[in-house]
Amino acid sequence: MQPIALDAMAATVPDGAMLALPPDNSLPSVALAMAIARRGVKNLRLVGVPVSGFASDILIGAGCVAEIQTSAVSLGEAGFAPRFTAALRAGSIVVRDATCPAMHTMLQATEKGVPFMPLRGLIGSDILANRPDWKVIQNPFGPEGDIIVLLPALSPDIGVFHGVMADSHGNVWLGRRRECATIAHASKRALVTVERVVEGNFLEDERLASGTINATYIDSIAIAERGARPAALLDEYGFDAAYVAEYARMAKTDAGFQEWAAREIFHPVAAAAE
Amino acid sequence: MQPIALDAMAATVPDGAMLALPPDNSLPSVALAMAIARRGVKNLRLVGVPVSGFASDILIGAGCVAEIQTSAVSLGEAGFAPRFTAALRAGSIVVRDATCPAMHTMLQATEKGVPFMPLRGLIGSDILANRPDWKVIQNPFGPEGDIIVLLPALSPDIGVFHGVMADSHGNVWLGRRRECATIAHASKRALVTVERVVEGNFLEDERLASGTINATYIDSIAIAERGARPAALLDEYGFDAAYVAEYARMAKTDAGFQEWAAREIFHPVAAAAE
Amino acid sequence: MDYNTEELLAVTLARLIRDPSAPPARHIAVGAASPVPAAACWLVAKSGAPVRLSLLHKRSGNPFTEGTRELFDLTGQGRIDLFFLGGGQIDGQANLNLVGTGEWPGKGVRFPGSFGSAFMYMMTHRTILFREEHSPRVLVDRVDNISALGISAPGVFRRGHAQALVTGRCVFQFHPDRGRFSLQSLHPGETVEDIRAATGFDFDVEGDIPFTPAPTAEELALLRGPICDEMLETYPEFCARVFNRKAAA
Amino acid sequence: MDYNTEELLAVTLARLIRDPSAPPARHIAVGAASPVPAAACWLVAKSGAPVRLSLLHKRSGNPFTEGTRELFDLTGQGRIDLFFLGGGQIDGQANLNLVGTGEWPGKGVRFPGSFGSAFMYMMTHRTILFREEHSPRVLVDRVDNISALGISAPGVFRRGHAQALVTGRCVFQFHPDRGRFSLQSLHPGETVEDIRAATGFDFDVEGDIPFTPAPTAEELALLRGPICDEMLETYPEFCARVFNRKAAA
Repeated sequence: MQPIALDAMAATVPDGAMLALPPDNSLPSVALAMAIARRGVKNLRLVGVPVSGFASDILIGAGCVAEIQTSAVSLGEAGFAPRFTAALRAGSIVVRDATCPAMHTMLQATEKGVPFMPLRGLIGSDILANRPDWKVIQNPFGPEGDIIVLLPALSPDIGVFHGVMADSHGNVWLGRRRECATIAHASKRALVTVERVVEGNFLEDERLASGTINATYIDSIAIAERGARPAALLDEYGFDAAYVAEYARMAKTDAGFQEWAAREIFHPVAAAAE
Repeated sequence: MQPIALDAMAATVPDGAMLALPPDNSLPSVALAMAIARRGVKNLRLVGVPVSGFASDILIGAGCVAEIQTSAVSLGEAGFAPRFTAALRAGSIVVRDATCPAMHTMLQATEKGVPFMPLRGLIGSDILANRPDWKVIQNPFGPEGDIIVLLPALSPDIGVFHGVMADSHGNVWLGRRRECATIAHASKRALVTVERVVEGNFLEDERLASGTINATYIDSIAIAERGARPAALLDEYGFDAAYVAEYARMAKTDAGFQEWAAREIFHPVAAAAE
Repeated sequence: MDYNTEELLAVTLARLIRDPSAPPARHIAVGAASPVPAAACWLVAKSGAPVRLSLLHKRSGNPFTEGTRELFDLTGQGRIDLFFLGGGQIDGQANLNLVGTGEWPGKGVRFPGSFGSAFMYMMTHRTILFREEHSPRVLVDRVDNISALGISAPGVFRRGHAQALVTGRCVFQFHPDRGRFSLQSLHPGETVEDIRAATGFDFDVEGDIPFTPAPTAEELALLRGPICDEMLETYPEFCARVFNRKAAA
Repeated sequence: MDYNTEELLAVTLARLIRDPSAPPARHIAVGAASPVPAAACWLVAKSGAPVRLSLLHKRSGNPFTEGTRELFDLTGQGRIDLFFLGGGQIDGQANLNLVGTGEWPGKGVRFPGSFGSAFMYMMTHRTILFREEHSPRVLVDRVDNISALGISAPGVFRRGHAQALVTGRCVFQFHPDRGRFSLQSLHPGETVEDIRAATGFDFDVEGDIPFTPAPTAEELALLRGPICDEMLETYPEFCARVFNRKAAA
C-alpha cells in the first residue's frame, strides 16, 4: 500500500460522512481533521470513541459538523470544548449523548457482525431516556424483572486515527491503543495517518504484531509527521498543553476561533503551497 | 508476584473445576495439564477456546475429565484425539459441542459483564438444537422473522495458558495470542506458566505492552521451561510433530496411553524428585 | 501543622477508602480529571494497603492493553471495587448530572458529558462522590438531567451505590436504603447551619457532628514527598499549585 | 504433461475461485487442515489477482492480532469473501456433518467437531466445499447430524451458500435455489455412471458433462516452484508428498 498525500486523503471524505475519532488521549489524527476542515467538508456526523476532544472541536468550529454522537466533549485540563458548547447553544449541531462503554459496545457489535449487543447499567439514566434507538428488554437468561439495555451496532462510514508507523504492506502499528483497532474493524473505511513508513512486515515480528492493525482494515495511509499534535503519541512526543490552552482561550468566540484557524489550519498550507 | 512451583499451582485446582484451555496453536500450558494429571484431579469440566487439543486429550486419558465443552477436539495433522474419542464412545465424558465463534462469544460476554451476547449463523444447525442453554429470539432491531441466537456468558473457574514471560509485577507477555487475554478476563482465576520471569514492567514499554496481560487478571505464575511443548511458542520453539504423532499412535488404546503417560507424565517427576 | 484544602480532602478520601465497614477496595480506578482522588489512592497504597490502582490517562505505564474499553470491561466483570464520580449537579438522592442544566442535552449550561458515569455508578462495588465546590448551584434538590442514577428500582442489576459525598466544606454519608445523605463531618470552620445554607438538598443530621480530622504529619509527609513524585507526570499543574513542585523540564 | 491428483484439484479450485459469475474473492481465509485449498489460493494470488489470503495457523506472520476470534469477527463483518469447508458427511442439500455419525454427538463415528462451520457457512459470501474422498460413506443422501446447514429458511440472515463441491472424482455445482447439486465436470477417467455409483445423494446432470481441464504447464510450474516455497513452513508433509520437496532442517 502506497501512502497518499494528506490532502488527497481528506478529499475522499464526502459531505455527510459519519466519522469515528478517538479522543486526545488515544491517537487522534489532528492532521487529517485539519485537512478535512481546509477542504470545507460539510454535515459530518462525528462519533467519539468513546469521547471527543480537540479534533472534534476544531471540525465543529470550522462548520464541518451537523451531528455528534459521543459520551463527552472536552479539552481535558484546558476545560470545556468551546466550539462544541457554542454550537450546541446555537442549535447548529445535533448532539446525541451516550456513555463511554456504550460507544465501545456499539462498535463492538459491528466488529462481531451482530445487529446489537447488551450492556449493563444505564437503566434510569436520562442518557437512555433520550436514545429512542436503544432498547430495553427482559434478560432472557435472568429472573423476571431483570431488564437490560440493547444497543444497536454502529458502523461509521470512515474511521480516522493516527498510528506511529506503517509497514510496506500497509499494516499500522500503534501499540496498546486497541480502541483504534475497534474503530478500524467497525468502520466501512479507515483513513490512517502515521509518522513514518518503514520496510518490512510487522506481522512477522512477534514483538510488534500485537500492537498492529492488519492492512485488511485500512483503506489508505498518509504520512503526517507529528500528526497527533497537540495530542501525545505514545513515547514519541507529549501532549502540548500550552497549544490547547491557547486554543481554548481564543476559541471562546467565533471570531477568536476564526483568527486561530486562519493561523493554524489554513495558513500553513497556503505557505507550503507557495 | 512471586512465581510458585508448578505442582503447587496444580494443587490449587479442585476436583470439578471448570478449566478453560487454548488449543495447540495458541499457547496451551501442557506443563500444567501434566501436573494436574499427576495430581489426579477428578471431574474437571474442560472448555476449549475455541477448540481442544493435546492437553485436553491427555487430561481425558488420565481420567481427570467429566465434561468437555468445545468446538472440536483434534491433534491436527496427527489426526483425531484418541482418548477423547474413546471416552465419548465409552460414555465416560459428557460432550457439549459448540462452534468456534460461540466459544469466543460466551467468554466475551463474561469479559464485558453482560449475561449474554448474540451471534449470527447457527440457525438450523444441530449444534444449536443440542444446546438447550442457547436461546433464539426475534432480533429486536430487525425485520419480523429475523431471528438470532443468544449465547449465555461463560465464566470458567480457572483459565490456564502458557506465556512467554512474566515481569516483576506479574504481568504476562504473550504477543498476538489475544484469546489468552479473553480467557484471563473471563475466568475467575488464571493460572499461567511462563518460560521465564524478567525484571521490569512490560506496561512501561510501548513495544511490549500491547501483547501483555495485566497482572490484575492473573492469580499465579509458575516457571515451566518449554511449558507449551509439544505445542509451539511463538518464535521461541516450534511444534513437535513427531512427539504428537507418537502420542497419537500409542494412545489409540488405553493400555498404550497408560504406557505413554507413565513415561511422559508420571516418570519425569519421580526422577526429578530423587 | 499547616495544610491546604486539597491535602485535607485527600486525607479524608483516603479514610473513606479504608472504611472497614465498606466493601474492600482491592482495585481502584481513578479518572483523568481527578488529582485529589488520585492523591487519596496513593496515600492508601503508600501506607501499605494491598490495593491496585489503575490510573486512567497515565501516559507511561497505562494499565490498559485493550484500549479504553478495558476499564469498562473490568468494571463489568466486577473487578473494580471503587471509583470516584463528580458532577455539575448532585442531588439529595445521589443522582448525578454531568450533561448539563436546562432542557436536554444541556440547553442551560452544558457540561462536557456523561463519560462512563451511567455505567460505572451501577457496576462498581462502591463510589465516592467528590466535588470541591459546595454551593446550592451544584448540590441541588433534584438534578435537571440524570446522567447516573443514585438508586435503582428493585430488580435492576446494580453492584453498589455512593458511599459518601466529599465537598470542600464537609463529608456526607449516603444511605441507599433511605435515599438520603446524612452529615458525617464538618471541615474546620464550618457549622451545620453553614452547610444547610450552602446545600440545595435536604439531609439528615444525627447527633453532634464532628470536625473532619486534620491530616497527620505522616500523611502530609507522604503527600508532599513520594505521592507528589508519582503524580508529577500526570498532574503537573496540580502538583505545582498544591505541593509547590514542578516537574523537571 | 504429468500431474498428480492434488495438482489437478488445486487448479480446479483456483478456477472456481476466479469464476466471474461468483461474488468477487478479494479476501480468502484458509483453514489449518487445507493444503489443497491453500495451494489453489496461492495459485490465484501468484497469477496476479488482487486477492488477500489469510492463512490460519500460519506460525510466522499469522494475520490475526486479536487472537483466533478475529477470523470470525472478520467474517461477521462481511470481509471474508470465500472460505473452504469439508465434512465427514456431505449431503445433497449441501448440509455438512463435522460432528459424527449415529446419535448425537457422534455415537457412531465421532469426527473432531464442527469448528467454525455453523457460523462460517452462513456468514461468508461463498463457500467452496472440498473433500477428496468421493464415496457413498461421505456423500450421503442426508447427513446424520447437521453441523452447518446448506440452505436456510426464508428470513434467516445468511450471506452466501456453497458454490461447488470438489472431490477426488468430479466437480459438482450447487444451486441454492433448487437445493441440489449438478454435475459440472468429471476428472479424467471418470464417467457419469461411476459418479452416480459413488455418490449417496441424487444430483442433476444437464447435457454433456466435460472433463475437468488439466493443469497447464504454467500452473504446474507455479505450484511446484513459488507456491511450494510459500507452503513449506505450514504444510511440510504435504509439500514432501505432493511436490517431493522437504523443508531445510
